[in-house]
Amino acid sequence: MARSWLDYKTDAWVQWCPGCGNFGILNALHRALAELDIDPSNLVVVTGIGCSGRSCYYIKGNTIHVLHGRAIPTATGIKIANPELTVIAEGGDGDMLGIGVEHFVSIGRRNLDITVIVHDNAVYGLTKGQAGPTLPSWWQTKALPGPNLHDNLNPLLLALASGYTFIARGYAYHVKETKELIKKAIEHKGTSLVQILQPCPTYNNIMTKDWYEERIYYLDQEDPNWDPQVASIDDFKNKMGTILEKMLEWGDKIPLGVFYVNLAKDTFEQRLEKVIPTYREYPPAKRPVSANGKPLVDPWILFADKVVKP
Amino acid sequence: MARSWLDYKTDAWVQWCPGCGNFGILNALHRALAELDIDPSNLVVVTGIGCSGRSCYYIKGNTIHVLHGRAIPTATGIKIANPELTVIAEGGDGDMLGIGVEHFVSIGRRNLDITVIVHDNAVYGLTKGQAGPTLPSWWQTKALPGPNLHDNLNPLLLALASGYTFIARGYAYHVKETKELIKKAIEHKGTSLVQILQPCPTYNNIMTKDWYEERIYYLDQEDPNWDPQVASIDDFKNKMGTILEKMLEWGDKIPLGVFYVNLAKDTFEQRLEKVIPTYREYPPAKRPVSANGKPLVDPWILFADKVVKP
Amino acid sequence: MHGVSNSNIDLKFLIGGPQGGGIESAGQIALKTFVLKGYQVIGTREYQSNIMGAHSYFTIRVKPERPGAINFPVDAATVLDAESVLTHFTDVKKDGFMVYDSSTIKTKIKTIAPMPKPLKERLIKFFEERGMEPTAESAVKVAEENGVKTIGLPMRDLIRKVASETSAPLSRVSKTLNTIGLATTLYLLGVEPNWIEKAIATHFAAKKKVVDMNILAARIAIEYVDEHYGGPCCFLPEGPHLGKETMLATGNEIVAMGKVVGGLTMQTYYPITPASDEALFLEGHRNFELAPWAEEVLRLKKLGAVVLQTEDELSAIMSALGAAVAGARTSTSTSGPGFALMNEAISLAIMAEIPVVITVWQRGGPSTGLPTREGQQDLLHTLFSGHGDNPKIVIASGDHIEAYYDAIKALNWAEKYQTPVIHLVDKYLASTITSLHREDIDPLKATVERGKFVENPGKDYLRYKITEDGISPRAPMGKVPLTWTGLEHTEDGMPTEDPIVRDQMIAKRRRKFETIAREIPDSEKVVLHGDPDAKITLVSWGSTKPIILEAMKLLEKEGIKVNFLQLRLFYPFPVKPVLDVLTNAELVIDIEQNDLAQAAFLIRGYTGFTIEHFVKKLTGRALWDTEVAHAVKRIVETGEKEVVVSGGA
Amino acid sequence: MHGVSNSNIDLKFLIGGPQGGGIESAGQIALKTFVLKGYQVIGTREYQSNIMGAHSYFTIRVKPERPGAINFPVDAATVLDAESVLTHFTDVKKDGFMVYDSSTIKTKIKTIAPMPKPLKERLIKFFEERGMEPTAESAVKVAEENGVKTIGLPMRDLIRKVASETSAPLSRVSKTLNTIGLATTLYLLGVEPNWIEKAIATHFAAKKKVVDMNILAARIAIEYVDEHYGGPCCFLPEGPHLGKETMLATGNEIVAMGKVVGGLTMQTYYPITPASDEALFLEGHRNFELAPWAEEVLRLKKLGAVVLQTEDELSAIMSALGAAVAGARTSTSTSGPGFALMNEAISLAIMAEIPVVITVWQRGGPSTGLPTREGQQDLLHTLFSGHGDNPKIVIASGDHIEAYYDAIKALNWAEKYQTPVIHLVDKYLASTITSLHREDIDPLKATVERGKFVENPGKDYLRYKITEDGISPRAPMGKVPLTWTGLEHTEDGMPTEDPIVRDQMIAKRRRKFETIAREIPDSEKVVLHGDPDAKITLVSWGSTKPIILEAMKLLEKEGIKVNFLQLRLFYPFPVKPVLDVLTNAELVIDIEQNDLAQAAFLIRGYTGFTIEHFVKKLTGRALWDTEVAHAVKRIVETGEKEVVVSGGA
Ligand SMILES: Cc1ncc(C[n+]2csc(CCOP(=O)(O)OP(=O)(O)O)c2C)c(N)n1
Ligand SMILES: Cc1ncc(C[n+]2csc(CCOP(=O)(O)OP(=O)(O)O)c2C)c(N)n1
Ligand code: SF4
Ligand code: SF4
Ligand SMILES: [Mg+2]
Ligand SMILES: [Mg+2]
Repeated sequence: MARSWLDYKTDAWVQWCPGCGNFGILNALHRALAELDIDPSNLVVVTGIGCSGRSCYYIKGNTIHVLHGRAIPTATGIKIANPELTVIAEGGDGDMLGIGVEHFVSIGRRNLDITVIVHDNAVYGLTKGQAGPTLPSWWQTKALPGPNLHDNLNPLLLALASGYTFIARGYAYHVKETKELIKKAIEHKGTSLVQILQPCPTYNNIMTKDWYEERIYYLDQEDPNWDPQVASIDDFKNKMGTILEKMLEWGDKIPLGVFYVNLAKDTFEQRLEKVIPTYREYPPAKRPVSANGKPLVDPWILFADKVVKP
Repeated sequence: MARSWLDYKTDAWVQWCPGCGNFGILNALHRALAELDIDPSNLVVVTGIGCSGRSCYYIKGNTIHVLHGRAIPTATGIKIANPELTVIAEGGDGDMLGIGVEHFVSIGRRNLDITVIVHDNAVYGLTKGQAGPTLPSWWQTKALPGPNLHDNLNPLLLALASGYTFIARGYAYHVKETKELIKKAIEHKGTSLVQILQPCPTYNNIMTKDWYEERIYYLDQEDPNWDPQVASIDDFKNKMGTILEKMLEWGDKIPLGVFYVNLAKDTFEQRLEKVIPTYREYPPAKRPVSANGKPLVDPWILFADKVVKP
Repeated sequence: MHGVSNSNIDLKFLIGGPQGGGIESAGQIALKTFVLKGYQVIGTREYQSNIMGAHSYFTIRVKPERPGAINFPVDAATVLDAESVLTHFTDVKKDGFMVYDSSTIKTKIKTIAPMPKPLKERLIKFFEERGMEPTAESAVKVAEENGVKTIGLPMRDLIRKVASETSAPLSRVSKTLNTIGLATTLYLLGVEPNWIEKAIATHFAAKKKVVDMNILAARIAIEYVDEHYGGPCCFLPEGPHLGKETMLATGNEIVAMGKVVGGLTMQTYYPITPASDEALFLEGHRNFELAPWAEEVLRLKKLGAVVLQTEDELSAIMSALGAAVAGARTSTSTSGPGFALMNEAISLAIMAEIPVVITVWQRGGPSTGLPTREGQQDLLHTLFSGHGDNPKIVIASGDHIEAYYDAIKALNWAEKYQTPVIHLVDKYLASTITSLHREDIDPLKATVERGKFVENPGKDYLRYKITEDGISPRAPMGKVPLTWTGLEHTEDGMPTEDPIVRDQMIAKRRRKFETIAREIPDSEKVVLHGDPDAKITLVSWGSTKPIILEAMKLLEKEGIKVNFLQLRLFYPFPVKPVLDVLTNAELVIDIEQNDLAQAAFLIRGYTGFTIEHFVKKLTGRALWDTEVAHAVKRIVETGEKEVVVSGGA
Repeated sequence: MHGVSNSNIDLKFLIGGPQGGGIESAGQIALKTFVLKGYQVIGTREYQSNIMGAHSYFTIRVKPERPGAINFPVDAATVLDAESVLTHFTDVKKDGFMVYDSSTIKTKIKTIAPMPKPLKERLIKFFEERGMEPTAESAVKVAEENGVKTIGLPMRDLIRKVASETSAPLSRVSKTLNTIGLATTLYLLGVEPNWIEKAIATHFAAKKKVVDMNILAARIAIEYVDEHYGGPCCFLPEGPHLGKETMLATGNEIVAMGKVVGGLTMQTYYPITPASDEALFLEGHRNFELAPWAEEVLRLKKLGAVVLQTEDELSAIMSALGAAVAGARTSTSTSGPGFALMNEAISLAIMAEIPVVITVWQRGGPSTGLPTREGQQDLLHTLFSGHGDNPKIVIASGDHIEAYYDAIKALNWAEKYQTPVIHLVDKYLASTITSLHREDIDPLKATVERGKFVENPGKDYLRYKITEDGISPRAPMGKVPLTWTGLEHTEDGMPTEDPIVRDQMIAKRRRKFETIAREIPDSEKVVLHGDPDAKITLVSWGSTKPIILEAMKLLEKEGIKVNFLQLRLFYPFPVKPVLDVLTNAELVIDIEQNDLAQAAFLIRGYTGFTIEHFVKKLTGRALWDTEVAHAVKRIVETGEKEVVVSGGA
């Protein structure tokens, strides 16, 4: 009865380079969807432009390939229009944290229940290897004519500052672990981020498989009592220090896992329901718009505030 | 010899509403400039669109009033083109943290030596009072047809996550203190933020003068040993916890002052100098472009890599 | 003052004052007064990009039937501060009157901080040349010399009197300043006090204290006028619509109404003048009760629409597109600068065939330009928006009623044709209030269509199925796996660069626009007003329509017979209907509020027909019927190529 | 194979293979080979939006003088994987030859994952209809049936041989696969091995090991061909330019060179295909030594330019504008989607009068469309970009040399006229390599102008001074206080809404464009190629220029005499020069790579002249001279309105 990960595969040729970390991410996502048994008809995947953005063609579901940087606002419209859909927004580091950082930040103010997956290879893959927003300064990957002059963004801290209520980091070649992170992110009610460290063997000749694998470790393996959940003011006081420290750790050691979960905030859907009582049952995508082709309202009643009665 | 703040005033009518916090900010800025004795000919103020954006007409200097949200990238171009100029980018909370948050974040990756001043009234003043990105959720200011559904951003934390190396918060009606913050921000070498809490008596009937004045306090008054400077890894370990705690404090108490200073990072100008040896002396705005109307280079020499020699 | 028959009534007046000084509220009370009295009205507001303190004014016209335009000079002006006196002292006609505050009359021009410098300089020169002091008092004198009756109200005293008769503090009572001025003016225009009072009561409705205070202020004002100026010569007769329920709505509001009636389920927006009032009005009415006929069919009492404020316009359009692919009936609303940011998304919507309505409230550009002023400069920009070969539907509304039905139609077209529909409106329409009767916006005259929207697609559903009419069935998300994309694609939405499929898909999208061109009736593409056989044809589009219709009446009186080709649909362009009319004319005059004569360019581009004569207004102020009539007359008489008009302070 | 005289030489061949498989490198070696041999060349690359694995190919043409176009069928094809064989087996002419890998020839079509589905389906059907197996081998057979000589190389063995003769691992040696194929082809085309080796040595330059390995591979290949296929019939004579220093540059590179020569001091960009290679090339050459003549004048040895990668295109254009107001000579570079995002800033640049060059590398739209394919669809979008009345200079380059000089000219115009200049180029130009001689891009032929740039403004400087020619002196920031703004303004840059000043400023900006229209000579606006008295006029713009010039020769041979009106400047539009030519023609045919016939629309819009016949190519593949010639011939013969061509895999 339950679905297999193969039920989420399409028959399109997956056009990534051999050894690309995207394969692992795709596989993890397929498996996460299967284990959560999400009906492909109810699944939405929105992707931006980039190598990673091609993912939408490899996932069976309601998919849409939009503009560079605009997966999140598109996903926002979809989720608000039909809150019953499971909505994932996916893109590269350039897509989400470069041109799309406007929306990456702003979605945090909504806590809309969507999952943001960042394929982080620290380069602009599809445009042939320019520096991505997560590439540290002075590093010069293969295709750059000179060293990168920009500092790297910390997506986890940025997500925290923006209001995300679930923040995790995975590693592309660890399919099993990444799958678990994605599952948790999807199950989380609210805006969730999964940053996935993704080797790009073609252009990122610094942050390679080896480079990552010498550095990464899992928070909950290092500390079996690791509990990222912040549910109370006390939790906040007690845990934020460590959580921030872990978020800021980047160098010889790179932590993976769930960094932060906050269940105290209403989702945007819940907020909408408070101001629009009929929202849950009749959200914008599932609402009648006419009665047999005739309008639903009489403006002379609805807009009585504009009518001057003699 | 030193200039007076009046030397930075223009004779334009200042068109803000009576009691608007912007008057205080303008005054603080005028005074900061005077005390730093910055030559108006060398001063650049770039503003976005909004009530606050009008500031550029009230400051004597090289000023430019650009597009909504785009003060920072304009300032970026100006500063890179001529690093000798003192460059300030100014705008409202909507301008800088709503439509402009893309650039607000991205400038942090450069640590370019400009000062970002956010007039934070938590509403969209000039468009008649819609919710700004710093207005807390469920609050309903005067002009809103319903409660605000979006959470408020924390500009300080966002700046930290983005890589700013100087982060401060002031209060509009405290001209003297705010002046000091602006002075420090301008003097700081690197990207600096001064968020200024700015009552908008016309549209923000919640975060009023009284509201703020019941809550605000200065970090260095509460703790005379307050030292926001993070210069070493030890500083980082010892101070970040408190700094973050203070950045996150927002409610019954609202801290003001300098939260964070990091002197360890190169400015973008310094980075450019490393890859373009002639940059300091001949930056883009001050460089010859021709020799008596003739080009400076011979493509057959400069682009020898493209020439096939027999 | 005017005859007893109501059929000749044509009253024009203005109320000027600082932004934030209750000008708009006074204007609305005035409109309500005349509506209650049985007249039709329009009122429009000129204001600067400023929240408080800069001069703004509200101009009103009252006629038995709906007036189409304002013009100057006016019959009466209520100008209670020195800047208003100085801005409008030449705007009142001979024998008209001007109500001013006698206590501020000594104000010197140079001390009026908010007054624009160029105006100051012109005024100082004006008075200097006449050997007069540069003060408001001189302006009053000049008005008097021009035959204007000036009514000085000692505002300080009158306010104090209101205060003494209520227990309210002076600061609150001061807010009745405009009521005092307005009541005086209305009274002198021949309106009986009881109507004024009724309008005040209607306007402030629930706020009893405010109502009482304002009524008291009105009474004190009227008393004063009676005593010092003898009151009006005679009273205004009742208008023909006495007792009729009347809607008073701005263009912003009427479009919002159209959208709700048209079945909009989600609107996104980022604030911008002059667009955001539309979205805010929508948001204020997001929950609604179904009309009886609908409740009966659907067995539902209440529904709601989502209005989403986004972080910017990129997000506004993208979240609208997202909602649309999910199955919502969606629109967004903006002005030029915001639309400029939507260009890339427009291109996506065309390639991916996503329905969305984009209401573009034009204002004066380029750039931030004159952000709160009229402009019709975004025709070419919107029509050619988005990179790539990018056809999209573009329609322009001429007045409130058209705007209302167009809002509904745009939603229908967007869904039927799965394409962005750009609905062009402008600042003049946005901030002009007009009176409407039930038959003008009858909900049952509207139909709501969704085209090939398939709620239950089969397993073999193909998002981009190649069809004869170029339209593929559209399924919402949440039914079967499907793919939308901005890349060139095969029928199932998978990307392809295959040259043969590329050509097929281009042809499919081209056929869609042929279908659109065929299905939309000519009558919705262009309208020819007036005598088809007139030798002179005026061409225009957008909110100039009622203004030109009024101008035609003026021209007719001068013996100049013209007809008027109103362009409604700009794409697909109605080549034949336009050519039929233009080639029939001996003289064609294009009337636009932009410098490039954008519509004339399009006409030539699409039909080859060259228009040689132009009337333009570029100042951002409302166009007057009289200006149009004069300019047309001048062209007819002199053969001039271009007449630029620029009336209005 | 071909005669001994070099004047008839016209070689065409292609190299196909997976992306990332060294196709481009092989193409460049081939170009270098022929250039060394004294010929002129072009080479162009077709590739998919993919980094590795999808099929791409490089087409080359070699002639004594610079070839203007590629076309098919080719004389030879190097197709070493099964997908390439199957994609190109009908692309080789009778008596030509096809070099393939005999070890992979059994591959079944359906197992070739990267092959586009629609192509797979067509091929399977093709072979089925012929009763053949759907394999690469069948394709080879069909080629043979068509008279193509097929050369099967046992690649596995040859590679192993290379490996055994070096100590390199097989994985590295495998990279010589293309060299093997290429050397074989070049050799069979009559190139002596020493030239091939010299080209390899030149290409890999410093990398000695790579050079050696590739030369060895070439030798082994040639040995094999000699042994099994008997080598070429005769050797290619030396070309007329033997020994001449020759530049081989893409369009991306040539524009970057033009910018550096033209005095660019700052370029901003956000990566996008096919634009970013321009910026990356610039960045690679950001530090430079001054030419002797300049060093002498300025007494400076070195300078640099800043190339800034921004967070998005909004920032790219805004930081370019920032740099410009600071006084830098500035440009940015993008493609359609990126340009779409710049619309609002364009409007600002026009209102605030900020100089900037925007190089727009067009590609196939709408939306992401065909992101790595040719398109000329952004003419209307760029011309009408930005809200408001928004005139700006728009120029399109026809070839590498024009692109180089236009890049310089655009910088001059931007600064002289303080306006955005849009420089239209496209993907075909971007990725086409051509050979250039010193006289083609002589730095001393270029002048660098800045117009009214005042380095030392006085205290009474007015940024927006009203002048007769509409151009106000421009001072950099850092000299005197001054104000730039996107709001309507007085001369000193202060915002105003004054109606009279508004009209004055509109008139000032309008005069500026009158000045531009007057100052730019007609010769830089349009070019009429061919006999002015020809009865048939072809109209086109952009990179079709050299293609059409080649097509004209083909047509001439068929007895059809045409001339060709190349549009260069689209705004201000050269009404008279265009009308003069078009009204003189009996038949006008518009040739464009977009569906809306955008230039034809503009011609009609600006001149009223209606073009009735169209040749279009929309597949995103390079346009061929032969296609153009056929299409024109067909229109001439049949009177057809529109011919859509679509050659190229
Ligand atoms: C508006 C716009 N600008 C630029 C591009 C070109 N572009 C395509 S993919 C890409 C970057 C891809 O980098 P990233 O998002 O990190 O994804 P990756 O390819 O690394 O997975 C860019 C800049 C575009 N498609 N649209
Ligand atoms: C692209 C664009 N979108 C919208 C606007 C309209 N607009 C003008 S000011 C403003 C918001 C102002 O709010 P804020 O930045 O907080 O400044 P404040 O007025 O509160 O100082 C907006 C949305 C615009 N000018 N340009
Ligand atoms: S370029 Fe990098 S990210 Fe893109 S497919 Fe290849 S390996 Fe993956
Ligand atoms: S609206 Fe608010 S922010 Fe704007 S000027 Fe008035 S008080 Fe100040
Ligand atoms: Mg990336
Ligand atoms: Mg604000």
